[in-house]
Amino acid sequence: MQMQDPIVLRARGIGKVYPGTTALTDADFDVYRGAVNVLVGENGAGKSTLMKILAGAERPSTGTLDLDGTPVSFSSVRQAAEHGISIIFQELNLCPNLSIAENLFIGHPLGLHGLKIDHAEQVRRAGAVLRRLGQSLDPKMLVGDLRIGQQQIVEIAKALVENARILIMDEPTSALSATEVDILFRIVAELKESGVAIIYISHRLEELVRIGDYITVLRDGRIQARAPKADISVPWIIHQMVGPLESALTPTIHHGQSVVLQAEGIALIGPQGSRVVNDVSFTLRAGEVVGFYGLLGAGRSELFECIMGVHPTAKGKITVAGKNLAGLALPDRIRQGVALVPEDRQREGLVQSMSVGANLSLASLWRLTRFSRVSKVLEKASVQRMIRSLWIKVSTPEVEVTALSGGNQQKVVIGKALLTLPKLLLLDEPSRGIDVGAKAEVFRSIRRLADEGLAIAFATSDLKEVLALSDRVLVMTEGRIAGEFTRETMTEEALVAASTPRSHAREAA
Amino acid sequence: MKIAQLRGLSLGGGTSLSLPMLLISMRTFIALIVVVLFFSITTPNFLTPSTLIILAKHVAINAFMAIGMTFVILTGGIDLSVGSIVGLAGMVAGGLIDVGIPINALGVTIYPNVVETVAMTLAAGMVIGGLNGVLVTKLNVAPFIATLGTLYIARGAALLISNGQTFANLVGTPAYGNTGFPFLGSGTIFGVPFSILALVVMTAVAGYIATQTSFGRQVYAVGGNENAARLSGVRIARIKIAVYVISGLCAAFAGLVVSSELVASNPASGESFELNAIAATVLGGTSLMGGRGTIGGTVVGAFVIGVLSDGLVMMGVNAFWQMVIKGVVIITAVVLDQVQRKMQRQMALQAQLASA
Amino acid sequence: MKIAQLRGLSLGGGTSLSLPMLLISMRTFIALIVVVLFFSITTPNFLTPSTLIILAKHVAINAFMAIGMTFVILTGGIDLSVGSIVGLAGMVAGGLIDVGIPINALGVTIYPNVVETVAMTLAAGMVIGGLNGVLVTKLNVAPFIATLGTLYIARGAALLISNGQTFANLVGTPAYGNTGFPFLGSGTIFGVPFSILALVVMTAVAGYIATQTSFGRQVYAVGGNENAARLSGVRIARIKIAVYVISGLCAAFAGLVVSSELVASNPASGESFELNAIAATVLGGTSLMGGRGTIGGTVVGAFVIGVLSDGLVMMGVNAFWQMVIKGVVIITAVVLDQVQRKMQRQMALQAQLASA
Amino acid sequence: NKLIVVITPSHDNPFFATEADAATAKAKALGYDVLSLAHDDDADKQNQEIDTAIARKAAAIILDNAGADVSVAAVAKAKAAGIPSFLIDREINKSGVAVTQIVSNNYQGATLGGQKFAEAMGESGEYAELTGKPSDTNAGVRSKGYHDVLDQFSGLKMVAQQSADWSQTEAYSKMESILQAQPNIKGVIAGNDTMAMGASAALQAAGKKSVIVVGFDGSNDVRDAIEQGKIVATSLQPAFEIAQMAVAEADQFLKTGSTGKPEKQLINCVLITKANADKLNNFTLSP
Ligand SMILES: Nc1ncnc2c1ncn2[C@@H]1O[C@H](COP(=O)(O)OP(=O)(O)OP(=O)(O)O)[C@@H](O)[C@H]1O
Ligand SMILES: Nc1ncnc2c1ncn2[C@@H]1O[C@H](COP(=O)(O)OP(=O)(O)OP(=O)(O)O)[C@@H](O)[C@H]1O
Ligand SMILES: [Mg+2]
Ligand SMILES: [Mg+2]
Repeated sequence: MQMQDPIVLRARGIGKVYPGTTALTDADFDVYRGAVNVLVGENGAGKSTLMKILAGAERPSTGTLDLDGTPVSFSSVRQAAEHGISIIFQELNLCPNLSIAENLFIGHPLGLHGLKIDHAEQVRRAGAVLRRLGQSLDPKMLVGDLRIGQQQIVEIAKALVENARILIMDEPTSALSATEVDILFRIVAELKESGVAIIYISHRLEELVRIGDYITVLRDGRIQARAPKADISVPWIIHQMVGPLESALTPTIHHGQSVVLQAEGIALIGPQGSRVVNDVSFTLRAGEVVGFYGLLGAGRSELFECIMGVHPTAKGKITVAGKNLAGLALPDRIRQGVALVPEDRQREGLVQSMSVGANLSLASLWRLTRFSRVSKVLEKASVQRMIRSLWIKVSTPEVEVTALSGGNQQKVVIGKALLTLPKLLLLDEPSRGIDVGAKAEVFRSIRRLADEGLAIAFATSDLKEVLALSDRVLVMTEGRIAGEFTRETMTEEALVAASTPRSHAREAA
Repeated sequence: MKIAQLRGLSLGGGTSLSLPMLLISMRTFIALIVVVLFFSITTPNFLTPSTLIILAKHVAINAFMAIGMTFVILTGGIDLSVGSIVGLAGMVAGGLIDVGIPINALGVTIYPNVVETVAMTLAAGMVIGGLNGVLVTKLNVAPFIATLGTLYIARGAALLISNGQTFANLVGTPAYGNTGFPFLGSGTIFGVPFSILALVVMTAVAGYIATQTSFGRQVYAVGGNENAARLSGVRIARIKIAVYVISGLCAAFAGLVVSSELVASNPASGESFELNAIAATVLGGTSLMGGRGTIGGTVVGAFVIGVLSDGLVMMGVNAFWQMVIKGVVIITAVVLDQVQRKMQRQMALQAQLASA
Repeated sequence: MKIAQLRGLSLGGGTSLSLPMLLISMRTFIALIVVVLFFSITTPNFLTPSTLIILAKHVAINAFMAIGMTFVILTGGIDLSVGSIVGLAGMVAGGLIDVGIPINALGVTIYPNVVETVAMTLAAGMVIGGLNGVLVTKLNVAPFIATLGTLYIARGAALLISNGQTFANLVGTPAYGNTGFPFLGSGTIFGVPFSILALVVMTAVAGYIATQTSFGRQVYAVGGNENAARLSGVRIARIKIAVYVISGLCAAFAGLVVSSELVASNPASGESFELNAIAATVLGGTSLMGGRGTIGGTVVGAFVIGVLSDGLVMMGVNAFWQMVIKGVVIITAVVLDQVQRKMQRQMALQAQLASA
Repeated sequence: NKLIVVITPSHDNPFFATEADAATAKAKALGYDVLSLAHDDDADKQNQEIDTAIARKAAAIILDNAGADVSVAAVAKAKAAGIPSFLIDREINKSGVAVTQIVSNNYQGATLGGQKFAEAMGESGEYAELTGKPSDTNAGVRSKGYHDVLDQFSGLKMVAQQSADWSQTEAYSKMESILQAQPNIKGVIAGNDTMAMGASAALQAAGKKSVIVVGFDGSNDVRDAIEQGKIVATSLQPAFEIAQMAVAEADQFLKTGSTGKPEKQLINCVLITKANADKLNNFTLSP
């Protein structure tokens, strides 16, 4: 028997231009059989673009693909799938109106030549793969009723049922809890054993060194470095990605400044009737950065939304800078100095058809308007200032916001919130899909804003992040505040213990 | 039996049996029953078998179009051309029967028999539908605009076929072997009018396609999230072209039945039928955003509209008021749908809260 | 001068000056010039000042509605009721002039003067628009359905006002102080017909609102991503109600001009005008998905439709062919737009690739 | 060559198509260029077409108008632009604006149809009426003509009256519904021939072949139905003759400055029954 080529897929000289941006230039990429091929790089480095090309979702402007020694070119995801390549996209791609089972099999339904779908078999197999992912979800549930983290799991399940030879995972863990990540890594290991080539992208560098076999670093659309995992370390990766890094953040601790937010007894009934937010009370002081840690579905997003005024049915008393927000709608709360950076930037953060500048100024038009006319002068000045202070990578503010990379889009959403000149800034997973460099910038901005007297609350599922940045941590579980920790008391173990849900029965007892 | 069938068909929405969905489609059904009861009391002879048969025949024509329309709307599209296709189909069929296909080179005229005529007419409808589909998918024209264009084109074509004239007396000529066309509109099988049977069969087939076939589920997927469907390997263009072809086919069938009933075909027939078809679809619970709706619901919606307009005519209500009432009912039905959905959700929440 | 103005106004898209946007709106403009040239050559007397003035007057009526429609479509909605509002507005104005407001209790009749009549009529249009807006926002009815309902309601109301009769001879009575209504349709200011001036003013005002005001910006935001707009503090309901009110106002204004031109008002007037208004808006580059489009583009689109239909009428093209041609042009214009956009993008990419 | 503009309602109704064809043929025979337009009963569109006639500097306009009141201003505008209008088929509610108004006497035609209907009904029994588009003047005039005759017979009882908008399809389905509410009707009187055809088709389908149907216009389709015994009578409006008369008078007017005829010329309708149906073709009754 002939020796098998360890490289299953070769990409050579791949280039991709989008209007105004060159996403990839002359990139060579090798995918090894039965290994985890890690791709890493800053926001906008071109990782997703390269993956979309491998998976047939985009066509390269230049370059060739070579699968098992034969040249291939894909004009659709379907074609790539027929060659055994499947992909978990960075942005979720599910049909909310269909059940989990139907989503898993929509491209290739089970049954007699499509004339009669075998619903029962689809449900059975979907259940099996969900269990394999450690989820007890009913496969008949509508995907639209799932939380974003659960949807990400469905997305993973969808790729798994295809039994691909090459499986691309573009930031599959951005919305997953630590336990779920562990399960995923176990599955990755199993797939690797069975000879599947895995391409893995993540901004969580610990993850990469934990499971990666070969590391490729992309920088500005070019391949910056390649190495087997054995030869490298996290600092090496960071160095290759962004060059030398400044020293990490050291939070200054603030005490005893004026109270900005006073929340008492906030409660919200979710669409499924459960108490998503359950009698939450806390205060935030000016200059303070408070982390909200918790597992998926702990209710942090909803808590922030209640403060912002998204849910008119929410109960409880909210006071911001001495002013009771009762009865104030969302736009009024913005004027009272509350700002929210939502979790899902595509769905809630950006107006895709508008420019970067128009997106940035959208929430502060009331400040920039003179005699009901938007003042071009004021607007331009504000927008430019924000682009500079957040280091948003964009040639001019007139560029459509969709032309930016994920991380830069996220910065636009943050910038939009900051332009409203908030007293209280609520950041829901602000680092979701942001690279190390950008993350550091965002965190530095957060600290600086806090020093300027803002009260900042941020939700995250990342332990390192919450420990690094918070003056104080509130842990949420099942809609309640399950623990409060100061810099002295916050440790990884304590936070994890507090965030573990207690069973319903014990709670009632 | 019919209720059971409608329930069975209305379970499409992507899930199997789910209580709220069931209640929602039952609610349109309840509205229908209320309207029927109202006319039964106020209008003499309303609740007689013969009236109900006539009613069902009237509903059938709108329902044919609405069923095709449902597929289109499920993908998130819209088909404004169905009314014009009704007119065009009538003219194609009428022309084939009255004038035949003259072969000038040979100096002869071919008269297709009725089955061939029907097939050719349906094919014409499918061609217009295919044109819509290609415009929407390959040339990337918004469905509203693409089908607005074909609305004009098909209507113009219908008028040009006969230069605006009516084809009258479509009974065919025994010598040419093309008799029998009036059967579609006024024939009966075991005492049941053909068009009602056709409605039952079409509802069943369309319901099966929507819920049981992979094509049907992909229609829902395209409407639910087109991008996701594409990236899951659904061939979007193929699905979309197919739904417009189905819609064209259904509209052509409606056109055949209309011409056959009148035993004549007029190029202006079917004007503004598209609005009724869309109204029936939406009353039946199909979302114009795509992805949600059922064939059973659409048929119930068509019945609501049909009962209303026939009942008002039988009551002798003035045409102007009929128009106002129709507008009010369309809106009210949809508003009620929204309000009750909300109430239902809130009641469920209350119950859960009380038990907690 | 007009070109410059249109360019200036077409920069809406939420951004300031961007080259591709400019080219796209210029392209519709170029299409317009081609059509004008074609008719200038083929049709006697086409390119004379008097013909062009008449043309502009015809275009104005559609453009009034299309401008209002643009705001609605920019938010991702649609307004099917504008044609009926045209009819209703005419009947309101006609009734006020011919019949007045009878106060039965006092046995007297109040005859508002023309300015008051115009104001009341515009208010009536805004009320229907407001109803649309409330249905869409507060009661959560899909715009297509809400405005389909008001299409029937407003038309029924127009017919009921006079029981289907026409209000004739709307010149008013000097003794009642309500003369002067014909000015809107046939008056001139410095030799320019009033309706053309009104078009220029309305285009400028609407363009200003769309591009320069915070309201306009919010309209684009709502259409681009309603969720994101809401979280950014945009009051969605308020914006949406406002756009339907604007649309109702514009349609009522169109209705006034139509009645004034005819010096009579017929309850059937304006039937299917909504399709022309939508066609003009889309030809002008506004996306039916919302968030993209310009007022200048819409006016150019209205001119394309107007030049086409007037030109074909002047050439004496058969009415049936006119219909086909209209359909083909609507589709072709949008297809060309798509194709050229694609080509442009590809050319730009090629250039980029070459330079890299 | 001088240009004559012929404007009629939509040619999808054979009546108006005949009118337009007759006028066009006559004008061409007299050496004019012809522009034939249709206004689809839309007053605004008619107004724009008259603008077009003005822009094309027409010598004369032959017009079957879109409404007695809504057309006045448009005709006056043509006159102000120096273009004489010759109205056919329907009149307008103002004299002195058009040069001539050669109209078929709708009222007289309706009384003829009404009389024949009463006679066929044996002067007693229940009947239904299908009226035209409610906003159309002629719908009212014809209905009035019918009722001025029928209401004199105490035995005749109208049990249903519905508008079918001049449409065959609507007449069919409305007829079916009316038959359900009123199964005893003995006759249907319709405001035009297309509606009569639709009603007749519904009656045939319901097996009510003995129900009396009367129409209005005198189309070839109804002629055939009369010969087959499905329809009893219709009132012929001599569209062909009227259109050609108008063109001849226009020619006369353009050459001599006067038509030598009064402005209003009423042309009487002729009742078509089985007796004379064979002589009817394209709205012309051969002697
Ligand atoms: N559809 C598009 N149109 C225009 N430009 C695009 C498009 N998609 C990506 N780009 C550009 O291509 C570059 C690479 O983007 P890509 O999404 O591949 O980055 P990434 O490495 O995945 O970043 P992230 O970590 O933020 O997801 C970016 O500069 C981005 O602006
Ligand atoms: N659209 C929805 N439909 C039904 N239930 C929902 C929905 N969104 C959230 N929930 C419920 O609300 C609860 C809190 O979810 P949420 O997403 O706010 O948690 P979180 O702590 O913000 O987690 P994440 O880390 O994902 O942001 C969960 O129990 C979830 O079931
Ligand atoms: Mg990416
Ligand atoms: Mg969350």
